[in-house]
Amino acid sequence: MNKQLAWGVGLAALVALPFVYRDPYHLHILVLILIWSFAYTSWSMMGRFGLVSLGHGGFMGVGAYVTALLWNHLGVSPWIGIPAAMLCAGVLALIVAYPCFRFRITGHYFALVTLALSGIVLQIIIATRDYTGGSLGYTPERTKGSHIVALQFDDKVVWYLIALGIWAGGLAIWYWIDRSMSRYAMEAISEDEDAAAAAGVNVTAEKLRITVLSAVMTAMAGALYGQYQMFISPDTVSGIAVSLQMVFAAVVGGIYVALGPTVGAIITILLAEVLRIGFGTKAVGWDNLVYGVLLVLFIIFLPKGILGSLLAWLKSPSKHRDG
Amino acid sequence: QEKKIKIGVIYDLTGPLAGGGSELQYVGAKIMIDNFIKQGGVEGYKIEAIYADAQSKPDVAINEAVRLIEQEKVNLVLGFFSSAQCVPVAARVEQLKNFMWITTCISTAVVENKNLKYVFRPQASGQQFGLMAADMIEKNAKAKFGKEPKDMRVAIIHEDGSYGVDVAKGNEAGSKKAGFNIVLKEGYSATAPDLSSLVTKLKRARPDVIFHTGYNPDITLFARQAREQGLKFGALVGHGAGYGVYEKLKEGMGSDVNYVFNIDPISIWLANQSALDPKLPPVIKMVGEEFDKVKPGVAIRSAHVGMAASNSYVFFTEVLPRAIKKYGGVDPEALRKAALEVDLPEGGTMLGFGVKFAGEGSPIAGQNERSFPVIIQYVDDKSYVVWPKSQQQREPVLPLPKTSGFSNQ
Amino acid sequence: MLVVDGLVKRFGGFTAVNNVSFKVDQGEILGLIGPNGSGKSTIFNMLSGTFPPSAGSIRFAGTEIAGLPPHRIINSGIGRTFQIPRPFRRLSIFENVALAGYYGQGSHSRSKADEAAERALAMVGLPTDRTASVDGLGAAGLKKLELAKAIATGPKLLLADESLGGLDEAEMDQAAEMLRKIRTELGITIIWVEHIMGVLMRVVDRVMVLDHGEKISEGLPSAVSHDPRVIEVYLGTDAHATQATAAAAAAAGSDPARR
Amino acid sequence: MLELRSIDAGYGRFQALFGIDLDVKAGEAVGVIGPNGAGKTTLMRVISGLIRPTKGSISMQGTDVLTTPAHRIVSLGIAHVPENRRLFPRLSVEDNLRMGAFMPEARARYRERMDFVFDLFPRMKERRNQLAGTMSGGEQQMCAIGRALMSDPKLLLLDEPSAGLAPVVVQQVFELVKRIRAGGLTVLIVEQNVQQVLQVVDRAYLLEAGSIRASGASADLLADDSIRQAYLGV
Amino acid sequence: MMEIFDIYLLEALVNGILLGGVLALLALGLNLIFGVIDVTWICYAELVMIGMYGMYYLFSVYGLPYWVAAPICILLVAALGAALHFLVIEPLLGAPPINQLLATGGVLFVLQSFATVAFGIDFRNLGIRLPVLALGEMHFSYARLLAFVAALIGMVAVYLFMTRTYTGTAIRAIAQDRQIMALMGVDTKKIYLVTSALGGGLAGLAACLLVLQYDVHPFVGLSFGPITFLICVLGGLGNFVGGFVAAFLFAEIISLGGLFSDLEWGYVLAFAFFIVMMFIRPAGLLAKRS
Ligand SMILES: Nc1ncnc2c1ncn2[C@@H]1O[C@H](COP(=O)(O)OP(=O)(O)OP(=O)(O)O)[C@@H](O)[C@H]1O
Ligand SMILES: Nc1ncnc2c1ncn2[C@@H]1O[C@H](COP(=O)(O)OP(=O)(O)OP(=O)(O)O)[C@@H](O)[C@H]1O
Ligand SMILES: [Mg+2]
Ligand SMILES: [Mg+2]
Repeated sequence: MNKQLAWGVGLAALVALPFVYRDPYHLHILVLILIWSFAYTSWSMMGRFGLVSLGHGGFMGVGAYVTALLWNHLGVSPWIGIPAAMLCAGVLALIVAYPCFRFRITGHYFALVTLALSGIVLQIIIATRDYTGGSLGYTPERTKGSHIVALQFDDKVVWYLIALGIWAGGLAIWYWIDRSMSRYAMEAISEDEDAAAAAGVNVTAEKLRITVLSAVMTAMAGALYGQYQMFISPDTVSGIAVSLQMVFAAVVGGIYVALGPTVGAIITILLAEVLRIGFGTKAVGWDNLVYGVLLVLFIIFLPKGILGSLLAWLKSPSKHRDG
Repeated sequence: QEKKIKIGVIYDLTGPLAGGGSELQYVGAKIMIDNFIKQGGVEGYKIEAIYADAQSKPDVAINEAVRLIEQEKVNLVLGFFSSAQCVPVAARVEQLKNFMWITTCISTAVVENKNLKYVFRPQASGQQFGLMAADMIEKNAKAKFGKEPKDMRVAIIHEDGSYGVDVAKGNEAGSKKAGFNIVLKEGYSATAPDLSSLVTKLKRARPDVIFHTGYNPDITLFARQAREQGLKFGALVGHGAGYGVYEKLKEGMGSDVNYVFNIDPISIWLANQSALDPKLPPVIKMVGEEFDKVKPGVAIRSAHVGMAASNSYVFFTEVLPRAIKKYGGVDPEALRKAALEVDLPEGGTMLGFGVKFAGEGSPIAGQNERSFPVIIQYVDDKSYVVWPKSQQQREPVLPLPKTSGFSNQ
Repeated sequence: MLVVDGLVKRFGGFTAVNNVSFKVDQGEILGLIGPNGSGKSTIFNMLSGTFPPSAGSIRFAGTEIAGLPPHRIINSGIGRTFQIPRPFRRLSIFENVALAGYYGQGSHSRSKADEAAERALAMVGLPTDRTASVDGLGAAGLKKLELAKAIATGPKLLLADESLGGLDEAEMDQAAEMLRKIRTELGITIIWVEHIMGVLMRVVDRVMVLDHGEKISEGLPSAVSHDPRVIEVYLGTDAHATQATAAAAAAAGSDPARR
Repeated sequence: MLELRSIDAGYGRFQALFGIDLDVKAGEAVGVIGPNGAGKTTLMRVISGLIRPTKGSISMQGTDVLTTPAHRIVSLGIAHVPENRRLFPRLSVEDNLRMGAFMPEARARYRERMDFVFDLFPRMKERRNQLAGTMSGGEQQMCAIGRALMSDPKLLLLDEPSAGLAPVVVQQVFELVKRIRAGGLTVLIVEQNVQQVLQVVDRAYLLEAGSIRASGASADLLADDSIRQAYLGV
Repeated sequence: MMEIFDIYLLEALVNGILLGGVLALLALGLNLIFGVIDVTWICYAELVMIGMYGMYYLFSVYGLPYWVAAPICILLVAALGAALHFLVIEPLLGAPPINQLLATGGVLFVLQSFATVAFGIDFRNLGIRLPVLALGEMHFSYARLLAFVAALIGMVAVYLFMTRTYTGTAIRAIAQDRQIMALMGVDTKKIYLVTSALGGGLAGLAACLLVLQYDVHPFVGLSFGPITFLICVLGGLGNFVGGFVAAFLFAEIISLGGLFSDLEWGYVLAFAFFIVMMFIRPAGLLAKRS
């Protein structure tokens, strides 16, 4: 009961925030954090079960580009375009993941097949530049002012609220899975596929479900990112670098706890901003150096992620012996 | 209260683009800004510059631009090397109604059909680069190659980023206009580990002229593999970026660099000083001296430095004073009106060209209509302007003489 | 209820199971014995769908199941345990079994799964609280957990692979008792692989013996334990054979449940 | 040969062994029996250095085992056949055996030891190129024992060697233990199969809940009623 | 259509083989680390990058002859490999594999920015221009022939080392059951040290040869990193011969794909080929089918 109350109060506070505090740059960072948190949460949906995908950059790219292409070329509203993009990402996930699971491609192999997938999506976006703008990036065509059909708003507060809603939706899905039998099945599969199958679990189907869900959510994150930034480019929403960025942030935050990916997004985005601004152009390159070193240290010393390790530490009876 | 103008300056100081020329641009802009700070500002306004590193990533560029505008409350953002950054940042600046002064990003797409109101680019566009290259070859075909333009075999190769694609479009348009026989047109990734099949295709296509647009590691990789595979041709025309950094080019290509062409806004140190506004040569000298302090011992001072310096200079001498005096301040609206009124004739800038921006309603609003690049040729560790005729310092050497390893003579 | 005909499994060039046919009747306990590497676990793996047979047919309750994916086979009423226990360590004991209850029966109902889990756990004598961790279980506990998982899938036929390995004598007796209870109380048919003859022979109705992937003998325990071939390749000549015979004889005489 | 004095050991905060004293004399075969979870495996691990005791001392032929780095303990002549075999599943049988002869001392006699093991387990010779992980349980057990014998040990630690083996093989294993003893090797063996192990060993310790409850000659233990009842199921 | 089957096709074929040599050389060390001891070094290509800088400094700045600089450079990267292991991998040996992947991913970042900070953003190059082998219309680069030969010798040497020596066998065993290695008398720390140094040394070797063909800059690793991983997997993890063959297949696809269509589609093709092969032969090109 108390926990629910805490959640309610927290969420209300978050909703109220932009009406009290409206520094635009900080709101901008917050919106980015929320959208990326949602993307990282989506990744963790499967990552937490040992399905390490390096292909989510591809799904994100599909989400962003399909939405924008439909809008610019066919005038299809993002309200239809986003579901369509999610569908595309889901189908793509299905096409790649089904044989993977069918042929028992797991672990490193799975990670690298998906890596190749994000490589392909990236290359295709670049190579079909006549439609996608190639590496120059792509801008959804603007309508004047706030336009609900175009899902374009100049007011950051609107975006903040949208991103907040989506983010909360992501968490809700997480909790829903967490309490469903699917979680047991996925935990079992991640430990021992044969044994899970012997318990009656349809291993391929369960893995596919979670993969498609994760891909579809990621595509949605990509589409939102594109609508918010009003600009997408292969570098920012697609490819291997983006995939790695997702895995990084999610793991640094902690993939086994619901808020872990969110913490990961907060830490990585803030850290990058603070370091970049802190070092500025006085010590060029040092911000990335420090950022990298910090990430490595986080992962070595907090293997369960920042939030995961923190929670474990709070729970452990003798608080001074953290493993 | 003290009068002050705050300028946000954004270039790539790290990441792949930094070495591709962005850092040199940064040096050039900084020299000029420091110069005006030293002079105590402009028209009673102190100048404060806040520098930011876009790290060769568009999202970082966007974030930094937003931060500088919204957090640091700068009056304008200046700089930008990559068109992939210019496009989204320009859109943001428009949305936030701030002011943006682009010193570099040359892609036509930055301004074309964007109806930009607050974004200005004194720089020539990528397509102009491409057109210029075709123009020189067309005019020299008969005399130097002994062929009609329609018999000229040209190949267009380019890195597949925004920059290469844009210039290649210009190459193609120019070639079509001149009636060349385009035997190959192909893009490749600047990070490709191998270009040998491209070279093989070129060998098969036997072009007289190769139009090439690339950054740096790919240019040297191409040149190295071309030499190793015995590619022969009559001329190699590069288009800025990597081709503008002679030091690196020479390091990678060795003696093969001789007679290579490069298209860029003219290097301010090569400009025909007698044709320039008389107040400019001392500024050019100052920039050169400052540059030598930053990077001592460079054989040919990079054109990148002068480009950023000159384009910044235009802002400080033409836009800013007018905005303050005539429109009463440094708000974006004042800057915008001032920029639209700039009217410099040819010879009015250190880069030789004049400045007049296309205004609202034009399909290229914000673009300097009087800018043009020039073609230089590297000959024995020196560079000479060889095209257009008006700026020519010597006749282009065409086709490659037999002494060159690439010569098809 | 189970009819296996001409079952073959090859790994590369090696034939692990070679043309094996047998039947299992409703309600019986069939002992499956044979030297190490004779193909017992391989047969289990094919029956439970872990991998498809190279040739042959498996008919269960009238339908052909050879080559079906494992979850379909489990849902159709075959449950199995693994020779080396394979618990899901990130789930609690209860969750391990509830998982099997949920997916194994194909009903996908939460309450039914919980019910099945409680019943199965009570049956094998493991704690039924929801949070007890697998890590606290010793070898015997893990074997019980394997059984509980298999039972929770609501099988009509249970494949039990070496349920006694690593148990001490007292625990073995308990386990044997448990198998008997599973048969009588739940009416589950069982195929049991085991190397401990003293216990196995006491419980099973019928024994089938494999060697080098081929069936070499089949029949009542008392008969099989006298088969010279079986003694030679499997039982050895001394104490075991006698022990097995004794156990078989004792069981035949004392157990009223046997027909 | 081997002396354990008041050994305490455990996993993290969990203590599994309490003040164990144990002796094995050269040429002896000694058994350790006890219920599941009594700490038998832990005891073996402590001796071979896989886990370090929190208290106590161990010496092997006068050398302090506890100050010897784990990977040098084999060189003292202690070979451990771990519970559940623990083969290298993706190495061939032959490579597994090679790993058993990794120490420089053993490498010199590699061929000879290999022949010895192949004589003992002809099945291993037949399957020398098969990946260990694909073999049946019994085959794997043979391979594990073979691997330990490759190092030409003085003291062999066997943790439940008969688990999962066919009766013939179980007999063979116990035969083998007898033969190994006859060849002068000292054996410390943990078994659930109390009946049989007591027939091979000279003495045995009864371990319960981490402490030694009883010890004595096999014959005496076999005769002890309470033990018969608890562990022999009779 | 026939005109495509000309001398240039042959040249592209041979160039594919030579590029294959380069990729095979890169994949060699990674296969040892990633394929055999099952440790992920996402930053492998960045080790090569550091090695290339090492060569640049030793050769161009300190003026050592190439043949002196090369061994020093190999030792240097070997030491770096060992350091990477002890600082980053060792503490994570017990953690989930993804943590290793990420920690070394972090190192990738660190090495790139370190190079930016320490060596600057300029492109560097040794300025050595090896002669060219000309066979009529076809020309081949000695630098690539050299890399090809080195890859071949390296592959055979590593293969023999892995299968014929005790240390090699221990290296193959260590990923499968680390805990009981001590029972075999194996000092696991030492084995990891040897392997990491060897993997690093092979990266160093690759660096010495690559620096003859490529400019070095902090991001040069990006050109090779992902492709090298794909090759290791395509060949079958830990399968050196398979890795070798895979490198050539990949290179031919890039080379011929580039000849028949656009260069940029060559990569799409190569990636797609990888995915399809994963489904057809999940355990690697040369794996025995079950
Ligand atoms: N790795 C471990 N971590 C934590 N506890 C452990 C570990 N291994 C064993 N234990 C615990 O230590 C105790 C003794 O275990 P041990 O394996 O030594 O018993 P055992 O006598 O060999 O039992 P068994 O007959 O089942 O093999 C048990 O309670 C067990 O749960
Ligand atoms: N995946 C595989 N690849 C190759 N051979 C295999 C594979 N699985 C099993 N085998 C071989 O098939 C034979 C039968 O193995 P199986 O596990 O069925 O024996 P088992 O009768 O269960 O023996 P145990 O009583 O020792 O458990 C063995 O020789 C084994 O090595
Ligand atoms: Mg078996
Ligand atoms: Mg034990």
